[in-house]
Order: sequence, then C-alpha cells, then structure tokens
Amino acid sequence: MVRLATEVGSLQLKNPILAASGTFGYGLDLLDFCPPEALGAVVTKGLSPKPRAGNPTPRIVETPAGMINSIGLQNIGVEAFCTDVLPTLRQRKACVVVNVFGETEEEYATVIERLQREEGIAAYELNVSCPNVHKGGMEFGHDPKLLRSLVAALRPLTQRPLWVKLSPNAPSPLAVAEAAVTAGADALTLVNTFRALSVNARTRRPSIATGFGGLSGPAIKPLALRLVWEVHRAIPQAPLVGIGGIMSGTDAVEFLLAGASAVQVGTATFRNPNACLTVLAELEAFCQQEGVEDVRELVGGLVWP
Amino acid sequence: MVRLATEVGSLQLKNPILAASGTFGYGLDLLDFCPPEALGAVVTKGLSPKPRAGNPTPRIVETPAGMINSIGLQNIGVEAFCTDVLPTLRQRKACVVVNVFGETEEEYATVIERLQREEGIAAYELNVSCPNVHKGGMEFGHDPKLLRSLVAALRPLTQRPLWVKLSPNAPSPLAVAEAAVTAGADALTLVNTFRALSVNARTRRPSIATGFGGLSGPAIKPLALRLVWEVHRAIPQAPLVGIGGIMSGTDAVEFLLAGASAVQVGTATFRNPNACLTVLAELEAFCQQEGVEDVRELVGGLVWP
Amino acid sequence: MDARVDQKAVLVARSQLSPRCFALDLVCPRPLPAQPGQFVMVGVSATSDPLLRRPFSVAGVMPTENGAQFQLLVKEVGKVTAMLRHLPLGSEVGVLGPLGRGFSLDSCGPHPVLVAGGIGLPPVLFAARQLQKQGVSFDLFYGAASEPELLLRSEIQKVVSGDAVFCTDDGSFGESVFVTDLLRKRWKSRYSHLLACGPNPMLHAVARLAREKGVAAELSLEEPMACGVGVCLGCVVKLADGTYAPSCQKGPVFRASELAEGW
Amino acid sequence: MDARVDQKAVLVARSQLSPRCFALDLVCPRPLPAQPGQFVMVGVSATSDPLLRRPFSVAGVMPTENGAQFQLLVKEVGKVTAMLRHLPLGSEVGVLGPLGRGFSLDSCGPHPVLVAGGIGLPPVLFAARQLQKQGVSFDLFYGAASEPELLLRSEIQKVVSGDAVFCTDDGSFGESVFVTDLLRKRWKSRYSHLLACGPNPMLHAVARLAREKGVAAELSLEEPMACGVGVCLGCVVKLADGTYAPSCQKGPVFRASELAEGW
Ligand SMILES: Cc1cc2nc3c(=O)[nH]c(=O)nc-3n(C[C@H](O)[C@H](O)[C@H](O)COP(=O)(O)OP(=O)(O)OC[C@H]3O[C@@H](n4cnc5c(N)ncnc54)[C@H](O)[C@@H]3O)c2cc1C
Ligand SMILES: Cc1cc2nc3c(=O)[nH]c(=O)nc-3n(C[C@H](O)[C@H](O)[C@H](O)COP(=O)(O)OP(=O)(O)OC[C@H]3O[C@@H](n4cnc5c(N)ncnc54)[C@H](O)[C@@H]3O)c2cc1C
Ligand SMILES: Cc1cc2nc3c(=O)[nH]c(=O)nc-3n(C[C@H](O)[C@H](O)[C@H](O)COP(=O)(O)O)c2cc1C
Ligand SMILES: Cc1cc2nc3c(=O)[nH]c(=O)nc-3n(C[C@H](O)[C@H](O)[C@H](O)COP(=O)(O)O)c2cc1C
Ligand code: FES
Ligand code: FES
Repeated sequence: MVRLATEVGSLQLKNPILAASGTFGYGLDLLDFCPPEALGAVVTKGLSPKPRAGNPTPRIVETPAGMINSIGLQNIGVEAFCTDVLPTLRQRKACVVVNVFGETEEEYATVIERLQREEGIAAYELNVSCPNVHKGGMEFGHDPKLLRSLVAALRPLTQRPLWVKLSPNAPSPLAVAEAAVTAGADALTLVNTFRALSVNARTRRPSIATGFGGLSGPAIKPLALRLVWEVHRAIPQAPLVGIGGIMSGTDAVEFLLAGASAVQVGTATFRNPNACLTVLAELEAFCQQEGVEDVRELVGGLVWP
Repeated sequence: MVRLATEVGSLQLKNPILAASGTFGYGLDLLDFCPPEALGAVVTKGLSPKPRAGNPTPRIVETPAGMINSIGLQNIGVEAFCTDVLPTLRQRKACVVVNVFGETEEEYATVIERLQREEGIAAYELNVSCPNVHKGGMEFGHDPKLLRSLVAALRPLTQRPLWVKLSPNAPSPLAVAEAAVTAGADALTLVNTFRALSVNARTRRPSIATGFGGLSGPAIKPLALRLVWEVHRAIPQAPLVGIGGIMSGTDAVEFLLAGASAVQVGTATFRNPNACLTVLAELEAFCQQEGVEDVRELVGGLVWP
Repeated sequence: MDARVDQKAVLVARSQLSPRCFALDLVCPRPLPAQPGQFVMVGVSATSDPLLRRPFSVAGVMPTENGAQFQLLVKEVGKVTAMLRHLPLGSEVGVLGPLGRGFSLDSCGPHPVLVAGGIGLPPVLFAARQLQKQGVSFDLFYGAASEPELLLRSEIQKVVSGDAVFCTDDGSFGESVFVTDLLRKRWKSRYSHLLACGPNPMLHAVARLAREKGVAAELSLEEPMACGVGVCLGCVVKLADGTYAPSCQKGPVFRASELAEGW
Repeated sequence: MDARVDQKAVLVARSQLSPRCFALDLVCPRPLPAQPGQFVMVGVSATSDPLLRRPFSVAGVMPTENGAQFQLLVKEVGKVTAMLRHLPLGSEVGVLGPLGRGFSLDSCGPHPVLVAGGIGLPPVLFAARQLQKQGVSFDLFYGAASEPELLLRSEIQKVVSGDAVFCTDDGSFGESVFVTDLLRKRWKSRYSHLLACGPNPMLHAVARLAREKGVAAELSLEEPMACGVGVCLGCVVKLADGTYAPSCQKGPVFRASELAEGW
C-alpha cells in the first residue's frame, strides 16, 4: 500500500495529481472518464469577474510533441461558476482550486470576494502568466514589483491558500517567485505556457489568429522541470505545484523529485480524457515497484551532482 | 529555376542552409553524406585557444521531440583546426564560419587573432550562449553590457563578418541582441540551446552528469521561431541566422519568413547525416511549388495579424 | 454524452478511393452509436509526436455482436492522415466517440437536399445512408476538384433515392461549376431542408442560398480540435449572439441561423 | 568509413528469445560489410518522437546478391526497442552503418576467450561466428541474470569450437556466479586474448582480470549515442591520456589499456 496523500502547504490532498487549469473545463465535463473527486484537486478554467468571449480563431495548432494555444481566457465568469457549477462540485466532494484571472488588481479582488461567499473551495490559483491576453495576466507575472503588490492586496481577502501560477516567460522567474512568496503566497504553480510562434509556410501567416500563443505539452517538460528545480533550490521552503508536459506516472515522479509537492496534468487530457487517472495509477505503480511507501518521500529528492 | 543564393549582411552564400555548430564536427566528418561545399556554409564546433576536454559523461539524453546535451565545448583548439582541418576545407572551397568560444574577452581575441592569419574563413560566430560551461559563454550572452564590451573589443581585430550567437536563456534576449548590433555585430544567430533538465526517476539523478544541459531539436522550434520574429520586428535592419529544430524544408521556410536571412540545421544531422542536403532540396521544391523565384523573397515575409 | 467511450479499434480494411483519399473499415469491441454528423477522435501514436488525436466524421456504422464496425473516409493532408494511410491492417487505433451533435434527420421534412464538397462527403454520405433507411426521399449534390476526387460515385447513386448530381471544378466529370452554384440552378421548391459539409467557402454559399430560399440549413463545420470533448475551447465557432461555442460539443453540425455572420 | 551507407532495411523475421529479448532479421538493398563489434544506427520513426536513432551491434551478416541480410538481438528497455518489438514484418527501418571500430580478430592469437554478459551477447556472438569461420579455436563465457535471459544457447554451443560456459546470477542455469568470477576460476593459461561485451561493472572486472593475467582485452562499450558518426561528441569515453574519445568512432570496441582507470 502506497500512501498517496500529500499536502501543498497547509492544504491536504488525497493524492498529488491535479487537473490543470484550462484543460479540464470547470471539472464536470469529463465525469465519464475522470470524476473530479478522484483527483488530488481540479483546477478550474481561469475565471474573471464577467464572462469573456476569448480570442478569435484559429486558436490552436499542434507542434512537435506540443501544442500552441491562444484561447484568451474564454470563461463563463465567476457568477455562473458559483451558480451553475460549484454546487455539483461541492456535492461530489471534489477538491476545487479556482484559477483566478483579472485585467487589474480590482478584477482579481472581485473574483475572490465573490468566491469567498461560497463553501467548497480549497484554494485560489492566481493566473498571472497567461501569454494570450493583452491586459493583465502576463504583466503581473513578469514584474516582481507588480506581483508583490497584487499578492499583498489579495492576501487579506481570504484565509484560503493563495497559489500563484508563474510565467516561464518572465525575465527572471526566480525574482517573480520570490516576490510572490514574500508577499504571502502559499504556493507557486510552475509553469504556465511558453510564448511561442508557429508559422504556416504556405499562407505566410501565423498558424493561430493572435500570432503568438502558449506552448504546452511534452516538448516543454525539460524546461518546466528545470524551472521547478531552480525555484526549489532557491526557495526550498516554498511549496511548489509542478506542471508542464506530464503524460505519465514517471513524468509526475520527475517533478516531485525536482521539488514539487503535487503536479498538474494539462495537455495530456486532450490526448486521453482519463489522463489524470492514468498518471495517478502509474505513479502508484512506480512507488510500489520502487518501494516508496509514502509519495512525499519523493518530494525534492533529486540528487544533484 | 529557383535562385537559392542569399546573403547574410555582406556575406554572400550559395544557399541559405548552414550546418550548425557542434553538430557537424569541423566540416569534414560527413563527406560521404554531406560535403561542406554543397552548403551555404558550415559552422565549426566551437573553438577555444587551447583544446578542451569537455564535460564528464553522460552528456546527452533524448527528450520528447528533443535532446539535452552538455558537451562542454570539447574541441581540438584553434591551432589544430588551422593545421589539420582548415587546409582541406579551403581546398574544397567550403564556406567556413568559425564558431569562437572563450572564457574571457582575451580568449575570444586569441582565437580570432590566430584565425586572422588564415585564408578561407568567411565569418566568425561568437558563441556567447553555451549553457554548459561554467565560465564565459553564457555570462556574455546574458548581460547586454558585457556583450557590448566583448563585441566592441573584438570588432577592430577583423574585417570579416562577426556574428553573435544569442542565448534564449537571457533575461532579455532583445536587450542582448541590441547590444550586439550596436557594438558592431554583422549578424545575429538565434538561438542556442535552452537550459533544461531531465531526471531519471529511478536513480533520482539528472540524466546527464552536469545536471542542467541545453535543449535542442523540434521541441524548441516554436520558441526559436518566436525569438527570431521578436528580434526581427525590433531590429529589422539586423541580418539574422535562424536556428532551432529545423528538420525539413518547410521548417526552414518558416524561419526565413520570420526574418532569418539564412538558417542552420543542428540536431537534425544526428538523425540523418545528410539532413542539411535534404532540407536544402525540400526548400528548393517548396519554392518551385509556390512560385518563389528567389529565396530572398521569403525573408521577413511573415504577415502579422 | 454517456454513450461516448474511449476504445481501441482494429483496422480491418482499407481501400484507396483516389490518389489522396481512402476508406478505412474499423472494428471496435464496444458499441459506437454514432448519428450522421457525429465524429470520433482517432489516435494513432504511442509517442508524443503526433501528440493529439484527430477528428473524423463517421461515414457509416453497423453494430456487431457487442461492438461495432464503422467506416471513415480520409484525405491525406498531413501527419496523422499519412500514418492512417500506411497503417498495417490489424493495427489498433484509439477511438473516442461518438462525439458532438449530428444532423437532425428527424426534422428535415419531406424532401431534404444534401450537399457535399470534397472530403466533406463522409457525414453527408452517412446522412444519406440513414435517410435511405428511413425511407425519406432526398437529392444529393456532390462537388469536388476533379473527377478522381469524386469518391464512391456508384455507391452514392445507389443510396440516393432522388437525384444524385455530381460536378467538378475542372469539368472532368459533370458540369464544370461550384456545387453551390449548381444547386442554385437546379433548386427545387420542394426542398424542405438543407444538410451540408465541405470547405468553409462552400458552406458560406450554402448558408446564403438557404437564407434566400427560406429553408433551414444544417452545416457540419471543421475546426481544428485538440480534445474533441469540450474542455480546451480550441475548436470554437462564433455564434450569432457573439459568443464562441466549442464546435466539438455544440457542433460540429450547426444550424446556419445559429452562426455569426461569416462565422 | 567509406563503407557506411544510410539505407532502408526491411524486417523479414522476428523471434522472441526471452520475455524481453528478441532477434530481428533484416534485409537491406546495399552491402553492409560489418565486422564483429561494429554497429548500426537504427531509425524507426517518421515523426520527431522518438527523435534519434538507436545503436545496435550487428550480431551477424550475410551478403545477398546486391545487398545484405543481417541480424540484431534486441532487449526491450524503452521507446525504440518497444517499437522494434511490435513493428510488423515487412516494415522498413532506417539503417546507417556499419559504424565504428570492431574487434581485431586477426590479432587475437591462438586461443582467445570471449565473454558476454546479458544483452552484450550480439557482438560477441558475431565474433564467435567469425572465429569459427576462420577456424580459430576459442572458449566463450556467457552470463545472464537468469535462465530465460541466456539467449540462443544451442546456437552458441554449435558455434563455439572450445568450451561454451553458461552461468546465471540466480543459478537457474549453470553456476550461480558472475561470469567474470567464473572466468577467473576457469582461466586457462593458453588464453591469448580477451573479447568482451556486457554491462560496465562486468567490463571493469574483465579489464582487471586481463591485466592480472597479462592478456590484452578488447571491450565493446555501450554509451548513449545521438549521431553515431562522431559529430555530436555525446558518446565519449575517457581515455588513459585524460582525453575523451567518441566511442562511436574510436570504439565501440576499445583495448582495455586505452581506457582511463574506471573510465
Ligand atoms: C468534426 C470534423 C470532422 C472531420 N471529418 C473528416 C473526415 O471524415 N475525413 C477527413 O479526411 N478529414 C476530416 N476532418 C479533417 C481532419 O480532422 C484533418 O484533415 C486532420 O486532422 C489532419 O490531420 P493530419 O495530422 O493529417 O494533418 P496535420 O499535419 O495536422 O495538418 C496538415 C494540414 O491540415 C490542416 N488541418 C489540420 N487540421 C485541420 C482541420 N481540422 N480542418 C482543416 N484543416 C486542418 C493544417 O492546417 C495543415 O495545413 C474532420 C475535421 C473535423 C473537425
Ligand atoms: C554500440 C552500441 C551497441 C548496442 N548494441 C545493442 C544490441 O545489440 N542489442 C540491444 O538490445 N541493445 C544494444 N545497445 C543498447 C541500445 O542502444 C539501447 O538499449 C537503446 O538505445 C534503448 O533505446 P530505447 O528507445 O528502447 O530506450 P530509451 O527509451 O531511450 O531509454 C530507456 C532506458 O535505457 C537507457 N539507455 C538508453 N540508451 C542506452 C544505451 N546506449 N546504453 C544503455 N542504456 C541506455 C536509458 O537511460 C533509459 O533508462 C547498444 C548500444 C550501443 C551504444
Ligand atoms: C488550451 C489551454 C488552456 C489553458 N487555460 C489556462 C487557464 O485558463 N489558466 C491557467 O492558469 N492556465 C491555463 N493553461 C495552462 C495550463 O494549465 C498549463 O499550465 C500548461 O498547459 C502546461 O501544462 P501541460 O504541458 O501539462 O499542458 C491552458 C493551457 C492550455 C493548453
Ligand atoms: C551536441 C550539441 C553540441 C553543440 N555545440 C555547440 C557549439 O560548440 N557552439 C555553439 O554555438 N552551439 C552549439 N550547439 C548548439 C547548436 O548549434 C544549435 O544552436 C542548437 O542545437 C539548436 O538547433 P537545433 O535544434 O537545430 O539543434 C550544440 C548543440 C548540440 C545539440
Ligand atoms: S476540441 Fe477541445 S473544446 Fe472542442
Ligand atoms: S554518437 Fe555522436 S559522436 Fe558518437
């Protein structure tokens, strides 16, 4: 028997496998393949104060071992989430992490204040790293000062854990990570997608409507893993949630070893709607084979040369 | 008939396909698959004043659609290159770009001064972006000030074109690009490998001996293409040499459209020793199909939304 | 929604229909209760390149003892379609489906007209097969670039109770005309409904024609898809109300009237 | 060096030799003049994952009219070896070779001894086949983890003119002992040369033994490789003089005396 339960800071999770924001809807779209309550947590699609239409199409393109997306944070808005989705998640006893997005400090605050009125939310994940919106998001995620002020402003609004999801595109991801932690973030999620470009040679245009988009999938795994380890080494006390190209149980183990307390599965779900459960089963099998009795033994266990 | 000849700044090339540094030896190892004189140019393995032993093993590992390397600039040194290799390259009338590496400004200067005494060198490519050596390289490539001073110091030593090969790991690749151009670089090569980490889940150690290494191959293509376009937009007058994950003629076209005057083929050669020639043939076929009479028409032709 | 499953299907037959198009017959162990216009997400790779599955409309399906046998018509345009063309018989492919919302064949009136352009044929052919079974009379217009790309002509002739009209862009078979122009020329007032699949310019023309004629049109759209199950929002189509709807979930068949102008 | 070519080989036969090991017979249209200890780089993928070819020692080769038929013995350990295990007969794989420097069978004296550990067998088996042809008498020691992993025992018996000695780590066949310990126990003074391939700890033990006995040893090393042709410097091995040599070019067979201590 492998003990799979873990914690991210003060938040207890039944296992370390989470569904990533933007790849699992609001948690209820794949009940037939992956019920949310089976996972450590589900992270919702990024929610803004009002519904957002998102970006023009085409929005996605496949690249070698990856994909670029520019969804532009299309979402139903926080109100519809509270009314139409959250009650069912609550009833299913899913552990729900809400990914929060705003164009301004006030918008982030609006979303959190609305969600504070609801039971059944385990944590907030601040999306300050979406490469596909013009305002907000990236700005906060690239500038340590802005981010510190954002986190400091939101911190008093809630006792719930505040996670900050970092951008790998920041000039200094480390500086941003430190700013977030100093300002009171409970954990850091690393990483969001990498700014990328795909070109259609025949049309001579970018493959997606907005030009740039965000790269995800196995292609970025070695880069994401590097960032997790760098941040873990620099700020060992900060709980980390690892993400980027995880497709298998071994991939998950690699992120845990690099210092993540839990991991998120994103693009893999597009390939297999039950990817989160597969990763979980493989993680358990790995632990069994390798004699790991408690999955937390793995966290940060990388032996550096 | 497609006209394939192109130029990078003042340097005329018979075609836009170059063999990348570190993936083609010193130009003579693959004569039976890809004679150097058939290419736009061959870029040599990075040369330092003295031979370098390079890093301990294991040095390479495959990742999804990519590979990580940490060779550590093992090379025969500039003297052996001039004596043992260059005469044959000259005799074959290959267009030779020498990739230059030093731990200090002086070391770069030493290599260039030695090479200045030789005929048959078309350009220098300064490697200021190798993620796998402790001293030199990366430092210069990450800091605009240091780079400006390096390029300014080397500029008077030669009339030959000076290319600067940029690091995608720099906090601001744009600032570094501008510094290089301002200080007198004739062209910029983008990009070198991305700092990356691969972990062996069972041994709990990095897959390669030095821990971090540099990611190359198709996985990085969307990131390299993005950087080329960003630099081209910001400094349209700077001639660019594009590189990163090019495996096919269409890949090459994409880099040309994004603003590169020529491209380099790296990791692809490991998969197919004649990859450069295949890319060249496919590029020509593409131009024929699409009615491109002069390959230079493609350069910078990306239509931005 | 509950009918969808993810299963392995075995490739049992392939026939080349034109230089770039071929038919695949696949057998899967569990039911695949697809309706005309619905699609499946097909995965052919154990490695991460290609990374994503690809959507293909079901062209026909027959229940077997516990599972199903179904047909796909595929045009080779890139990585996965090339792999499908060379996959040895007996190979397994991942099949997730049936997905999306198909044509509403039950409310298409006494004499619908079906329009297919190019590799838009599969869902239209499936609809035709179904309408024939239901004893509904209908016409079918089918246009392609040139004669070899007009797939399965004799089969279509057999299935269509009314007129089956073929045309090609280059005139190598039938009239040299766009299929929508031909439809306009030959329009019959008894047409009660329009079902179409094909390239976007064709669908735009179909939508215009239907509006002119005051007939409802259902269009099967093809947007690039990542997940096929509504969670990535990559495949959206702009609706008349200005919002974006995931075409894998709310479509791929939309009523023309639902869609934004020029969508 | 000029003998190497990049060609497509067709998989004509596969036989499972143990739960994880199998033999592949391949036919290629052009010659493959491999010597024992040389290897080929095998590419199985049209997409970028897997990205690189993988090195495999040639286990035997026979010229055909214009080309060659050759054998590989493969252990499934990861991505490409799994693909090779499931590749349908008739499939094509890319084969670049012959590469590297093999054993120097012409200077191994009157009675060499060959040592193979685990999946180190292929180059040793090829050497044995060659020595048999040349009429040289030799002994062969072969150790594996357990009985099923001792591949091709009866074939080996036939090829070896002298003693063929088998052992397993777990004693399920032959003595329960490491093959190098067994070799030490049964060492014959007439052994003129030592040829070995196997896991690194075994090769280190072989090198020690050879030094003790004052006999030259040739070791076939297995380093991860990217290019196989000397241009990436990924596969290097540390030599006695402190420099790193690409094992794909200067090896994979090295004289033990060339290598750095503990290399
Ligand atoms: C609901 C639906 C049903 C479909 N039914 C069929 C069918 O029955 N038969 C059939 O042959 N095809 C069908 N398609 C299109 C099919 O999905 C694409 O041809 C396929 O995804 C291409 O994959 P590839 O790997 O071969 O090409 P890629 O290598 O991915 O791309 C090659 C080229 O095709 C373009 N392309 C990629 N995806 C699409 C797409 N979805 N639509 C249009 N162009 C695209 C790319 O831009 C690129 O230029 C359908 C698509 C959808 C959305
Ligand atoms: C000169 C040479 C000759 C070889 N001859 C044979 C042979 O005849 N038969 C045979 O079965 N194998 C042979 N090998 C080993 C073979 O190349 C590897 O088993 C193969 O590359 C693994 O590929 P994969 O995609 O299945 O594994 P991957 O998915 O790439 O890796 C799976 C595991 O194998 C390890 N691994 C990868 N490459 C090597 C390597 N080169 N050596 C040791 N471990 C590795 C990885 O670290 C990983 O743990 C030889 C290697 C060399 C260098
Ligand atoms: C289609 C798509 C939509 C996404 N939407 C969001 C989002 O709304 N909020 C967010 O923080 N991250 C979003 N992401 C980023 C993912 O959560 C994740 O950080 C990234 O995809 C890397 O992980 P992966 O390689 O496992 O997909 C999105 C990613 C994709 C591919
Ligand atoms: C094994 C290896 C060795 C390399 N050595 C050098 C080098 O000596 N100097 C240099 O400037 N770049 C070196 N590079 C970087 C490549 O030239 C190139 O910038 C990078 O690999 C990206 O291109 P690719 O994806 O086509 O390989 C090396 C790359 C690899 C994979
Ligand atoms: S394809 Fe993912 S939402 Fe439609
Ligand atoms: S494998 Fe590239 S140098 Fe040996």
